[in-house]
Amino acid sequence: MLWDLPRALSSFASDIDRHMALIYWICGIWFLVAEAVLLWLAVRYRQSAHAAAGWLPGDTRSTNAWVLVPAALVLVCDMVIEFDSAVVWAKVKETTPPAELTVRVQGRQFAWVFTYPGPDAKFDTLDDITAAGTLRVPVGKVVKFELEAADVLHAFYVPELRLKQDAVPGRRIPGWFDVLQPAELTIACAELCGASHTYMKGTLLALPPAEFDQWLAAQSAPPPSTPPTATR
Amino acid sequence: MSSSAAATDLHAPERAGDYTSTGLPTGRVAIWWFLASEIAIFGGAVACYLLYRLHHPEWAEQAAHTVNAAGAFNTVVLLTSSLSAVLAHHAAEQGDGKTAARWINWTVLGGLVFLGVKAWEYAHEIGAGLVPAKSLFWSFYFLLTGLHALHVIGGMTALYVVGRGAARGQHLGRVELAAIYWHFVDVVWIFLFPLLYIAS
Amino acid sequence: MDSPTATGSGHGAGHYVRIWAVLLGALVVSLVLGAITNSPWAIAIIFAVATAKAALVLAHFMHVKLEPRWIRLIGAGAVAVVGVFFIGLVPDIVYKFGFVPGGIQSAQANPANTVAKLPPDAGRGATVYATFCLACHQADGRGKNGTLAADFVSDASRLAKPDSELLASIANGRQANGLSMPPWKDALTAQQRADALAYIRTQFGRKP
Amino acid sequence: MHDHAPSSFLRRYVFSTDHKVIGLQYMFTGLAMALLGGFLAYVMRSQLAHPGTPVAGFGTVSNAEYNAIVTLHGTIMVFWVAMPVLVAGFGNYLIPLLIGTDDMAFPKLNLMSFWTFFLSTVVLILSMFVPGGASGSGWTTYPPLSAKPAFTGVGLGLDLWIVAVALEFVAFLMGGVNFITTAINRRAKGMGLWDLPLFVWEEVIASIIFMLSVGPLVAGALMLLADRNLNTGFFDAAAGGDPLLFQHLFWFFGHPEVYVLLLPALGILAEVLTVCARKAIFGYRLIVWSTIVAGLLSFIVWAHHQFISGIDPRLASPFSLTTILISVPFAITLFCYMATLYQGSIRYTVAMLFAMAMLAEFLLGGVTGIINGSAAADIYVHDSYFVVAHFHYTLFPIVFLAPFAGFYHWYPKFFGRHLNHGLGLLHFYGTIVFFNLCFLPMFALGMMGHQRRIADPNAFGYLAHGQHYQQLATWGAIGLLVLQIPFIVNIFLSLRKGAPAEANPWRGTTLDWAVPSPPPHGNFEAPPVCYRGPYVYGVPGAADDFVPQHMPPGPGAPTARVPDGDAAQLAAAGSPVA
Repeated sequence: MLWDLPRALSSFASDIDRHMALIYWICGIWFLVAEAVLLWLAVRYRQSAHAAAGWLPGDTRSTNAWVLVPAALVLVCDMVIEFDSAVVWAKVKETTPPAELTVRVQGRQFAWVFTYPGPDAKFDTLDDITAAGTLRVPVGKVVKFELEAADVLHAFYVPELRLKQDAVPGRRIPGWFDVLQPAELTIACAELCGASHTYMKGTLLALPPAEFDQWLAAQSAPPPSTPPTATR
Repeated sequence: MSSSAAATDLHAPERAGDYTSTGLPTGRVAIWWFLASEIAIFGGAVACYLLYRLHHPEWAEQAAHTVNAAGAFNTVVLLTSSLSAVLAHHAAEQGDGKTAARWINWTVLGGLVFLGVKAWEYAHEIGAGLVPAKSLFWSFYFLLTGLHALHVIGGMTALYVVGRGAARGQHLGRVELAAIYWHFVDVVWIFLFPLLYIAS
Repeated sequence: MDSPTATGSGHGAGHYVRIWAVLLGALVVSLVLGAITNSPWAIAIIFAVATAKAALVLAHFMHVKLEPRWIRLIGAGAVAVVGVFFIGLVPDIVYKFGFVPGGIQSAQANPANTVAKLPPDAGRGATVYATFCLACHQADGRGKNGTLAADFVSDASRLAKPDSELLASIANGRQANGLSMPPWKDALTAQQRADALAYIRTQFGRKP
Repeated sequence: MHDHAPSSFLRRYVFSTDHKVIGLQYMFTGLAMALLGGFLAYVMRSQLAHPGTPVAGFGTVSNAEYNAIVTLHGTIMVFWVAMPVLVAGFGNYLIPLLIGTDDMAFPKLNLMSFWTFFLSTVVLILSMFVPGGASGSGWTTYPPLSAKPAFTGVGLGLDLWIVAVALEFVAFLMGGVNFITTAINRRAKGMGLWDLPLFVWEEVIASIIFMLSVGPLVAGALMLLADRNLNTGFFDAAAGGDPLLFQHLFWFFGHPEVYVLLLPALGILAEVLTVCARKAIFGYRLIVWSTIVAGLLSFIVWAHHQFISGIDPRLASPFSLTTILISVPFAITLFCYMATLYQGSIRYTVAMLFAMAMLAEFLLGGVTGIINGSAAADIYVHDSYFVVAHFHYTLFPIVFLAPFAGFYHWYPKFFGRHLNHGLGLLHFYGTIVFFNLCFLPMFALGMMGHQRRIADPNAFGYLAHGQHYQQLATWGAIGLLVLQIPFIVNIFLSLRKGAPAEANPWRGTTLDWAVPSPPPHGNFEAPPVCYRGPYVYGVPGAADDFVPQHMPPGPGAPTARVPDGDAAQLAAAGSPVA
């Protein structure tokens, strides 16, 4: 189970993994205890070992306690899990740390298109740089993204970063991630978006900051003859 | 899905197994549950309309194109037919099937007038190009009033069937059930009228 | 065992006519109010009047007052469920987190990209094809032999069409025999579309 | 007695208003659709194990066909197998028997509800054979994908799918009214609300939850049909609509719906566990109240399906809280069921084996629900195979293990014949082994990051090392399907060759065992009178180890009404409980 998890490459990935481990152990123990009790009851009170059954309808304060006490314990464990979940959720989804780079990610039927604000750091201006299919980001830096969908629902999903967020037409959903070491990761779509949903892939290239700045500069200084066009 | 299939009758239980554990005739218990599911359907549609309306204040000027006079007249028609429905139920409750049937016919006539005015309104609006696809307000307008009109037709068939039975003095208990359903259809219109017509 | 019927409340016919008159009066009030003012206060009052009318019909015409309490609970329960639904959706449908009022500008919509300035180039077309077209038409151009997208290789008629027709179906999308090609005019510049077609022509042959 | 029994074959078996015939019609329609749903699962799993290779019995699976198979498998299993078998099949057959009446409150409405359901089945199957293929937008059919034919390439197929589901809702609204009014108003004399068998409580609460939660989605279905055909913009962001509205509408119904399926399964369990363990249910009122509380809570948990689908992030924590809270009432119910086995004398009939297995498997399903319910963990597991594994570990025990337990338990009552015990054991052990083989690997796939509903896992490098899990799961699925054959053979073989069964083969106390097997048209000779609670087993001082509900009180037949005093003192006193 937990050992199947892919590498944790973003700063919040370890938080999510730790939270899942907390649930895994709490629920795992409850599961084993309950199964053991069930098995013991099934074997201990089978007909050949215990001919006459007893009259124990419960519904009295003392007998109800057998059930209400474990239920109270379940409630306590629920609260522990819920508190930890709220903390991690707030960190990942409700707050965005200061980011040097903002990228606009647009999902459309069966491809990802990324737009950098370009030198003027503002979107929807003529100097925007559009990269399709491959998103280049500087390693170790917080990247803020604005997620859009052009036609149907898509989901921006990178397993190693524990990053997943649906893109909804009509909305620009903010979010953030960071990549802790240079890597080439696959961007997948995690929301059914049509016949070729399974082939809707992109690539996330985490480059050392210097290399990234060099690439970005190369994009925004257009060679004299060709207008700014999409390049890989 | 009218309640005309209600098995029990106020006066002569038909079958031996026909008693009620709660003292209420089963038909009336059923009609309230049926209305609960209808409240969920109409409530869901009206809730969606209200949610969108709160997000789109500019719908007010589109709502201005609804014919308030026709809506108001229809409200009067439905209120009056509610009166005739309760009078029918009043008569049936005293065992007078004939009068009940007559009041029911008035109620059904009220329904027909309502549908007539509605048809004229739809023709007028579609003529002026205000079709469901024109804008989201009109999509909701046709969804809500269309769904309500279907229920008016359903209510009228139930009333007609029950009315014929009442004329022969049978199943007088069902008059009350059909009347309750008709009042529900009227109450839905009482809310639809301000929502779609006045609020502009 | 015959229960006191809910209507055995001794109401005379006159009682119902009086209720009916009150209902008409309430209607007139809300009509007048609606006509003279548009302020939110007026709207609130109109809905209060509508609720009062509904309550009157419920109490006097439907005789809900005479029903046992648990019957009233059924209707109230349904209204409560709709209320929970409404309140639960207000944050998302009324305040819409991340809503873009002007609508989403597609990535390539700025005006500089509507005319292909350069001659189509299969080299640039290869990257466009790999990013946008490969997901359906696949690397071998067979579109998983026609089940996912047009099969350029084995279906000769596809590429036999003139460039203008192919460019038009790339731009505006096309639906045929259960397959649907999305429109690309908002997502790809005219230059990219021309390059992609050049790549397809060279890769899968059939110059017209 | 009941009016004249119908004579002609048509009136007796096809258009019968007898609740028993209608119950069996629902069950066998559900069984047939389960075979169709199982075949679709086999095709899906074969495509996943070896993507692209032709599937025996189907041929090469194209992507659009794969999406259609995913959609239909989900839709059929939830709406055309779980609902008919659990809610309508067992409900129609058993409620009138358990409360001691001759038929449902509205037999003609009951007949209309089945034939509306049958029409919806025909429309659904028709939607698979129209040009453009069947719906390919998932059983949740989220717009905008489902709102424009161009997005999925499916035109009429999706419209027919929506009409079929809407018709099915209408059928179960009619059925729901029948169940609730019958349980409220036609109980045997002397049967108070606290004497109702738990199965009736669970079915009635399930019907109430269904009736109140389906309304908004019926409106949603109309809006979606309008979006598709009248190009209105209810869910089209460009026209001012909002795609999230449909998700809310769907899941506001969707989550209560899974409790509408769970409650009848818990009801079947309550009847089977008590009879086979020869013990009164532990904490009858505790179970009833926790079911009611869970029913209320089920209306405020729905957005846990949408934590990362674009809703306001501040909504996630409240819904995560209510979602985790709802595990408490069901924990109480499961603990009560386990406490019922304490001090029991368990007879391991095949029905009891399936009931115990349902408890054991459902525990894992419930426990993994916590990971999905916690917003933070859901960021990673949402729309992954972990979710698929979770809901199969909850839905398979609900939709198959519990009804199998019910079917083996009441088959003697339905047909007057016993099912073959040997074939039953083969079916039981085979189903349990292959069920776990099929779905346990999916937890690992989910943790690995395998996303749902993709036709070709080979397209993703990071999934390559998990492909053996997919193949393992496929062998599990094939084994699971093959091991249903003994069950089907057993059903039809035992109709003729099964050992004849008397009225009360398992020596149960509830009223359904007080009528001959199979029960005649009017069920009871004379309306029965109920003198005690439903589960009177092992009462000290009783003549036998069980006292049927309808047996008049006497020296060997205490009423065993437990006043609020402590049961231990009463038992210790040894005196028959007056």
